[in-house]
Amino acid sequence: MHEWALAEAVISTAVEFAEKTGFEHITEIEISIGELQQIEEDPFLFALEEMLKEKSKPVDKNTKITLEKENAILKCKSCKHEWDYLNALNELDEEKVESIHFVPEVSHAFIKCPKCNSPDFEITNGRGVWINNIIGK
Amino acid sequence: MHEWALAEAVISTAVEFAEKTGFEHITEIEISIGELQQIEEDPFLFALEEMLKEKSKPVDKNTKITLEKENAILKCKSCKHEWDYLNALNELDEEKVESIHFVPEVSHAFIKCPKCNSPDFEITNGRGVWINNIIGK
Amino acid sequence: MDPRPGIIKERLKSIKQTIAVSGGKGGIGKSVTSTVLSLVLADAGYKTGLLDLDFCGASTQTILGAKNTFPKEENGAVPITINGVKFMSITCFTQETATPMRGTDITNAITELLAITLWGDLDFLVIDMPPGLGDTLLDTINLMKSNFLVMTTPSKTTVEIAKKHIEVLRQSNAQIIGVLENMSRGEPSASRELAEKFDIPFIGQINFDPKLEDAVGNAEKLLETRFAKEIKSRVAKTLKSL
Amino acid sequence: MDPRPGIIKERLKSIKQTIAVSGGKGGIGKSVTSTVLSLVLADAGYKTGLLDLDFCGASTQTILGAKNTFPKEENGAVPITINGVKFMSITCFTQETATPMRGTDITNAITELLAITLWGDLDFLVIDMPPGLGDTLLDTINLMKSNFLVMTTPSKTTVEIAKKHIEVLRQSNAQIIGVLENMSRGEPSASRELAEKFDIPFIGQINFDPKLEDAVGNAEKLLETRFAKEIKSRVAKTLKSL
Ligand SMILES: Nc1ncnc2c1ncn2[C@@H]1O[C@H](COP(=O)(O)OP(=O)(O)O)[C@@H](O)[C@H]1O
Ligand SMILES: Nc1ncnc2c1ncn2[C@@H]1O[C@H](COP(=O)(O)OP(=O)(O)O)[C@@H](O)[C@H]1O
Ligand SMILES: [Mg+2]
Ligand SMILES: [Mg+2]
Ligand SMILES: [Mg+2]
Ligand SMILES: [Mg+2]
Ligand code: NI
Ligand code: NI
Ligand SMILES: [Zn+2]
Ligand SMILES: [Zn+2]
Repeated sequence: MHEWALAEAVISTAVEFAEKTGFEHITEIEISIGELQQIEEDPFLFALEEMLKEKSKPVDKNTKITLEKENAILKCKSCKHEWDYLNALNELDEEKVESIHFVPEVSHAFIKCPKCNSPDFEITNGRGVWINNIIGK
Repeated sequence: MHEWALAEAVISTAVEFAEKTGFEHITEIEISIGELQQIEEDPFLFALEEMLKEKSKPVDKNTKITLEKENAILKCKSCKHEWDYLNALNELDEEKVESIHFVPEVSHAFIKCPKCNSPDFEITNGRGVWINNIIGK
Repeated sequence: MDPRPGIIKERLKSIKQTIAVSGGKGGIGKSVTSTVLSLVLADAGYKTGLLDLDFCGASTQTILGAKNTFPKEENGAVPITINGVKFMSITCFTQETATPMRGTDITNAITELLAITLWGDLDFLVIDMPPGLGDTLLDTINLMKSNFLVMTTPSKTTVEIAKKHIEVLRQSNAQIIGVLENMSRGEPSASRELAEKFDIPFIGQINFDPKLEDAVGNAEKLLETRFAKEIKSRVAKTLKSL
Repeated sequence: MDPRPGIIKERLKSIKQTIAVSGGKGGIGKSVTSTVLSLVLADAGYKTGLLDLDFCGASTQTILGAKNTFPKEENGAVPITINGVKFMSITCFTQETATPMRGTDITNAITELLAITLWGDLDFLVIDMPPGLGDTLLDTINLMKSNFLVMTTPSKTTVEIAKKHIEVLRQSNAQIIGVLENMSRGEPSASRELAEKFDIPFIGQINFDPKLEDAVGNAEKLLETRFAKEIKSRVAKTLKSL
């Protein structure tokens, strides 16, 4: 579960954000989870909530976490074809999915454009963990 | 005047665009000229009009060209400072401006962040020649 | 819409053959090979160009001893001719000033150079490639129809990196001329095995030439080295027979 | 908003000293030096890590002869220890599969690795840098407080590229440990002049070791080479005295 490390990153970014903006309390953190990284939602949410319990303002147990999933879209830079990661995912063995889980860019080792076979694609959507919004007052 | 070469690129891209979209006639090409490249407007426009005179559909002498200038904005990737190229331009000697005129990215050799001195900046606006719009029917 | 890619095919259409000297690893002799190969081809009467795409480690200007390389501005950028070779490099514009560039800058600069450079008729355009499997390699594959000369040395790390290089070229459907081993020690060659494994021609071995470093910076002297003679007999011959 | 940069300082805070082995040119011995330096430091009892940031030309895994390097997943990515050295590389995830990456991918992958890797307490983190003045160098400068060990060789092109490398480090306000010349031939050194010109310590010269290649792939054998002894006496000593 390296989800814990990413949860720490979210919390510490929210705290930094509060310092910069002068927010006293962060009421909500909206997180999007890109499909490519295959984050396990439950452990991730659990980690976030455990951390928040231990903290006091600007983030604390009253800070609400919302998770939103984002589909992963890949786009070939050679032939411009766009495709859905789900199709690729079904053909990858577990080890490769696990590697992409740690560092999504290693997908360039394991995934090729289904149309022209090039490894030169862009991850246009759904790479990994991203903070969409931090709400506070 | 290497402006001629860039004008050729614009015309050939417009012709390709007409082929792809099925337009019979391109009525207008809207071009934006980024300040960083210091394109000479008159020779560039002259080149475009000379070429159009010689051509027949989808582009011809009735294809209207509009040029719009875009200010160049640079943003430091190290300290996040944003600044206007005009300030840097005044401090560059002619040879350097001429080099940037050919390949705008060589600005990384000659321009530093005015706040932190880093050469690691992004050209966020006004790099060079860009086609904003091609109108046809 | 970016107007530049639309003219690149036109700019390259009078070039009979493009040879990208690559291999993945740094320090294996890509730059001396591409430079000397272009000198050898020009010396044999072929219309030859040399394009240095190693923007962050450009060295062909140093190897040629080239000065005053700023191109002429004449309906485009017309390369200066040095010892019979039409020469284009980022250093034509930056001279000896450091030019850090991120990947997106590299893509932009390559696109710009290919769109404005007027090579004219060429028998051969030799490209000096940087190390790595990054923007320059991928853009060269996407923007140009190059034939790749894959360089190696006898070292283990070089051969492993060359293997990955060939894999990416294959996946991208790029043409490979063959594998050329440099700094050979006359031993059984892992590079030959590599070539055979991928069913690619093994072009041969170039020996370490202790006098090469001394000739660096002087095109006439370079042409006199044993290194140049080996490039001529092994590589230039293969190219002409293609 | 990207959550990852916000945790990187925390992840690196128990590392006493970070040494980025760089120089700009490829093939000058950055990877053997960084690998052997980390082995020498670990052998001397220091808590040491080795981070390979040459994503497109990774070779420290080959030099170490490292197998099964996939990190443990435990509240983060916990590096595997090889011959006393905590090891992290893109090849921990890709093994021997080619991994082409553009600059934006490199930035993302470095940010991710720095955000999730749990190094724990370290006396030294040694970084193997790729050639070039691109994304990896700029990101390393922006994301980490590294001390740069600038490597050179006696060759003209290497020294010119090292000069540009130092210029970028200086502009970026990065710490420079000194200049280290590799594959020396006992001649008067252009690298020493370079160091003096920039008022940087000249750390010394490492000789060409004909037995080094034979030890590549075997950590114990590497520690026995003359190369390792020179790294120990010239470089490791300098680091400890900093
Ligand atoms: N066959 C050879 N004999 C002697 N020196 C060589 C030979 N090939 C390359 N070199 C030297 O090795 C170094 C690296 O060569 P270079 O062409 O710069 O490699 P790359 O472009 O692959 O980084 C240079 O100093 C060069 O002069
Ligand atoms: N001092 C030395 N003696 C002998 N061989 C060396 C020495 N330094 C480097 N090498 C060899 O030179 C080649 C390039 O070294 P490497 O560490 O891969 O360079 P880089 O990481 O800078 O590209 C390798 O085959 C390596 O074993
Ligand atoms: Mg999907
Ligand atoms: Mg302005
Ligand atoms: Mg080179
Ligand atoms: Mg290396
Ligand atoms: Ni995990
Ligand atoms: Ni011009
Ligand atoms: Zn494709
Ligand atoms: Zn700045």
